[in-house]
Amino acid sequence: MSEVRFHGRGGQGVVTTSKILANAFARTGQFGASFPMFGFERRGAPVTAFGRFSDKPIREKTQIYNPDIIVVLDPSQKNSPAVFQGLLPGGMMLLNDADNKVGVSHENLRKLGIINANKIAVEEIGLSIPNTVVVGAFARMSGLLDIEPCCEALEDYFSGKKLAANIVCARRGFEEVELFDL
Amino acid sequence: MITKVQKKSQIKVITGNAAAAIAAKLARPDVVAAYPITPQTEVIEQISQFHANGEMDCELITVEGENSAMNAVMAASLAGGRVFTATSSWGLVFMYDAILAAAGARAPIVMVNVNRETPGIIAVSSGQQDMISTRDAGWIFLIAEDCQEVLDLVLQAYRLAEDYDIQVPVMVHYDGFYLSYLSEGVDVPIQEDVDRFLSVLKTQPERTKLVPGGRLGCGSHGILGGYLELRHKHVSAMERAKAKFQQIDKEYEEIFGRSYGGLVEEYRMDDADVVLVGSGSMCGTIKSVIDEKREEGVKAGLLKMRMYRPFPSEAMIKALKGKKAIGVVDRSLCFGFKGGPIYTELKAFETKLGGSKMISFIDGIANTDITKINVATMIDTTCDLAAGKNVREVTWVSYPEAQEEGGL
Amino acid sequence: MTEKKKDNLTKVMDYLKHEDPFSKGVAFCPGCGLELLLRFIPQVMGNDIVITGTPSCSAPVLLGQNNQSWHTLSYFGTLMTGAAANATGLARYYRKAGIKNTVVCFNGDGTAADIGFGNLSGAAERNEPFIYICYDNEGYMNTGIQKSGTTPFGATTTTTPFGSASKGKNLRRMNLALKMAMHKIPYAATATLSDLDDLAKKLLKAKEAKKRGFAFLHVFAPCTTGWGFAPENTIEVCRRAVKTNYFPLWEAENGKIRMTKTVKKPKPVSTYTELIKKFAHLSQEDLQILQDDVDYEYCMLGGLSLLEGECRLPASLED
Amino acid sequence: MSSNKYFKHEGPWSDSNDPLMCSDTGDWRTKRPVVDKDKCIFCGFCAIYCPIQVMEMVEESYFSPDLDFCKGCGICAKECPKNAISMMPEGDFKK
Repeated sequence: MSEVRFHGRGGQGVVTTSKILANAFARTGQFGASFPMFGFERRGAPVTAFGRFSDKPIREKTQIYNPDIIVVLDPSQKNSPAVFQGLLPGGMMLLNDADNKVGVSHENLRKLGIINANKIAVEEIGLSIPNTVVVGAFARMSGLLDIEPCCEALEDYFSGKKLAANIVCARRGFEEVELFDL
Repeated sequence: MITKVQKKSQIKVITGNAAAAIAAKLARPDVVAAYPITPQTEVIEQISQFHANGEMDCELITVEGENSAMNAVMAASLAGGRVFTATSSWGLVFMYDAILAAAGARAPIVMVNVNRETPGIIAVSSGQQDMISTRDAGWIFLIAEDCQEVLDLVLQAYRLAEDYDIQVPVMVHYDGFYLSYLSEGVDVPIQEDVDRFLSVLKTQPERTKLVPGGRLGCGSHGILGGYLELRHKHVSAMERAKAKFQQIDKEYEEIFGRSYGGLVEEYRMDDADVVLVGSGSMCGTIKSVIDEKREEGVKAGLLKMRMYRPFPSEAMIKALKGKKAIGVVDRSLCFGFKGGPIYTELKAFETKLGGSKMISFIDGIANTDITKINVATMIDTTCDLAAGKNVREVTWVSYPEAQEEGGL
Repeated sequence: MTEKKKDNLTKVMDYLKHEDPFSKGVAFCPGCGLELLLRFIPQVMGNDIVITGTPSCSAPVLLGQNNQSWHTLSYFGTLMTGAAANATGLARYYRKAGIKNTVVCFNGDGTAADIGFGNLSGAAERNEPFIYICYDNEGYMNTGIQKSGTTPFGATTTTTPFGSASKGKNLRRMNLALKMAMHKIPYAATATLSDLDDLAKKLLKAKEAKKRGFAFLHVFAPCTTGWGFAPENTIEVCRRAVKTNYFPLWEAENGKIRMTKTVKKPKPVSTYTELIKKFAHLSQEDLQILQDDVDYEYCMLGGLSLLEGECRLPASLED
Repeated sequence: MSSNKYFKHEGPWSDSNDPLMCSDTGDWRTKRPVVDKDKCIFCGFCAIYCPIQVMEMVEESYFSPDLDFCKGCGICAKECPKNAISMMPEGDFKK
C-alpha cells in the first residue's frame, strides 16, 4: 500500500486530485481511498488531503502520518517542514513548480518529480488549477498506474469541453513531468 | 427459468455522504426533508441535485432548520410515506423533541446521522457524542464502518423501520470527517435489485396511516394503562428488531452478495484471547492492526457493533464469553461515569461473560485520530490485563497527561 | 308566520354546509371562543380535512385518549415547536401520493407567534400547500394564563402580573398576521367570532388559496377564564375589539392588504377593555398607551391597504 | 406482539369509527337558557354563536337548547336581538 499526502491551497483542487487518483486506482481493479484533513476549506487557505492506494482492500480510516509519497500543489510550501513530516525512507515527492531545478532536499527523499502544472493548466483550461496535470504526473512518477485509467476517472468529475481539456492536462502532466533520482 | 437482468452493479469511488444519498435515492422515498450541517451537507446537496436532475421523484422540503426536518418526515411517514432525512451533531440535538415524538408515534423514519461532537464547545470534529446524546430516544441505531456499509445499512434500515412487526425509526450513524469525506470504492447496486429487496414490505399488512377523512388520529394521549401499553409495545418492538435485523442482513446477502454478520461483526474472534469492542470507522483500522499483531503472535480479535440500539447483548455475550480480556473503545463520553458509554453498558453483562476482564478506552473524540499506534496501545494494554497486570480501568489513549496528573 | 320567520335566518347558516364532527360534550370552558371556532371550521370547510394540533387548550379535545376520540376528523398531534413542519410533511406526502387533502394546522398564539414561529415562517416562505389557523387568546391559557407575544400592553397574566413595579405586560404586542402577510403568501387574513360570515368567507378563501400555496388565518378568540370576563360576553368582546380597531379585520393576497371591514367611527379602546378583568388595573394614562398602540398599528395597516390600487402583482409573479 | 387492551394499533392512534367520547357537560350548568317561542324571530344568532352548537331548530319556528350538553354560558341569551332567551337559575328546575 502506498500512502500519499497532498499539500496545497484552497482552490487548487487538492482534495479532488486525491479523489481522482483513488478513482483511477479503482478502475484498474486496485483500491483507492482519499479524504481531506479536517478544517475549514476556504480559497487560499492551506489544505491537506490523504490518499491510500493498494492492490488489496484498504481498511485503515486514519490520517496519514508516514507517507510514502508527498504531492505538493502549492510551490510556496515546498520547503515547509510540515510537508516532509514523517516521510518514510525511499520517499517520493511530486512538486508543482515553475522552477524545474532540484531545490528541495530531505534525508528520506529518493525521487523527485517536477511539473509546471499551473502553466499547463492555464494553456489548456485557461485557469491555474493544477490538479488534473498533477494526476497525470503522479501516475508517471509513482509508476503505480498508467495514464489511461486516470483519464477515464476524469469522466466522473468533468464533462464536455472541460473534460477534454482536463484529459489533455493529465496527459501533458504524464508526459512532461521531469524526474530526478536523489 | 428466470432471465437474468443484464444490468450489473457498479463500483463507484464516492464519499460516505454520497453513498448515503445514493442509497436514499435507490430506496425511492416519497418525502425528503433536511437542513445542511457539517459534515452531513453533501448528503442533502447530492439529493437536491438528483431531484433537480429528475432522477429522484420525491417531495424535497428544504426546511429552515433540523427541527422542522424531523417534524416534516415524521408526519409524512405517519401519513403513509417513505421518508428520508439526514443530520449531524447540533442538528440532531435541535431535532431532539421531534426525535422523541417520532419514536413514540412509531414513525418508520430512516435518518442518517453523520457523527460529530456535541456538548459545550462548537467543535467541528469527529466523535459519537451526538449518538450518545440521543441513545435513549427509542430509535434503532445502526453504525457503519465504511462507505460501502453506509449504503448497505441505509437500504437495510428501510426494511427494518418499515417492517410491520417493528415500525420503529432507524438512525444510521457513520463517522463524520472520516466516512463523510472519505472517497473509496462502493459497489452501487442497480435499482431493480433494491426494488426487489424492499418489495418484501409490500407483501406485509399495511401499517396504520393518517388519511383525510379516515377517522383515525395519530398522537393520541396514552392515558394510564394505555401509556404503559404503548411503552411496552415499543420496548417489545425493539427486542424483535434484533432477530429481524439478523434476518434482513441474510436476505441482503442473497441479493447483493454482502453480509456483515447481523448485529455484530466478529473479526478473528474464534481463537482470540484479547478482544477490542469497537464501532464505526475505527473498526477498519483495528482490523488492520489486529492482522499485524497476529503476525507477532498476539491472539487479538475485534467485535464490531453494527447495532447499538437495541443493545445486542445476547450476540455480544455469545461472542465475548470466555475471552481473557476485553477492551471497549468508545468514541464518546458518558458524563458522570469514568468509562465510555458502550463500556458502561457492556459492564452490566460482565457476570455473563465467564470471568472476562474489561477495561475502557476513550479515543477519537475532540478532534483526535484513532491511529494505528493508538490501536496497538489498546491491544497491548488489553494483553497486559489478560496477563494479570495492574491496568487502569479507563485510558484516554490520546491524552496521557490525564494519567500523569493522577487523574482518571 | 313560519314563512316570514324563515326569511330572518342569518346568512351565516348558509355557510354551515357540513356536519359538526365533534362530540357534543367536550371539555372546553363554558363560553369558550376556541370551541366555537373549532366547531365552525369543519362545518364550513368539510369533514375531510386533516387537522394538526399541539399541546394547548385545543389539545384535550383535538387529540384522542388511548384508542378513543372526541371527533371524527383525521388529526395529527405532536409538538408546538414543529406544528407547521408537521403540516408540511402531511401536505407534501398527500401531494406526492395524489391524495386530495386539506391540511389545517390549528394552533394557539403560543405556537404560532412564539415557540413555533420559526417553522411557521419557514413553511410560509416555502409556500407550503396548507392552511394555518392561529386562534389567538393572547397568552398561554392551557398552562394557566401566561404571557405570549400577542399579549397586549397592560394585560395581566401569571407571568406579567400587576404590581407596584409593573403595569402587567409592560411591552406591546406583536402583529402576527401582518408578519405573515409580509411573507407574500397567497392568502393571509384576520377574523373573529363576532363576524362569522366574514370568518366563513375567509375560511373558504383560504381553502381556495391553498391550491396556490400557503394560507394563514389569524382568528381573535377571547378566553373567558384567562382574561376575566363573563362567559356570555365572548362574542361581545370580539365585537368591541373590532369596533375599537383593537382587532381590525383585513385580508391580504400575495401581501397586498385590503380591509374587509372598516369602522366608520372607532370607539375608544376603553369600551373594549372595560369588559375584561385583565385590564382592570390600568389607569387612564396606561389606557392611553394601549390606545396609542392600537392607533399606531391601525395607521400602519391603513397605510399598507392604501397601496392596494397602485401596487399590482406583476404577471410574472402570478402562479 | 404485546397486548392491545387500550390501543388497537402499534402506535398512539385513536379511532373514531368507534363511538365518540362524550362528557355530560349539561351537568356543568348553573343557569339554563329558556326560549320564549313567541319572541323568537328565528334569526338563528343563538345557534351560530353557541360555542357547543346545541341550539337546535324546532319546526323551523324557534330554537331550543339541548340541555344534555348546554354548559349554560349565556351567549345565546346575550346575542339574541329580541331578548327572547333568558338565563334561569338551574335550581328552579330541580325536582
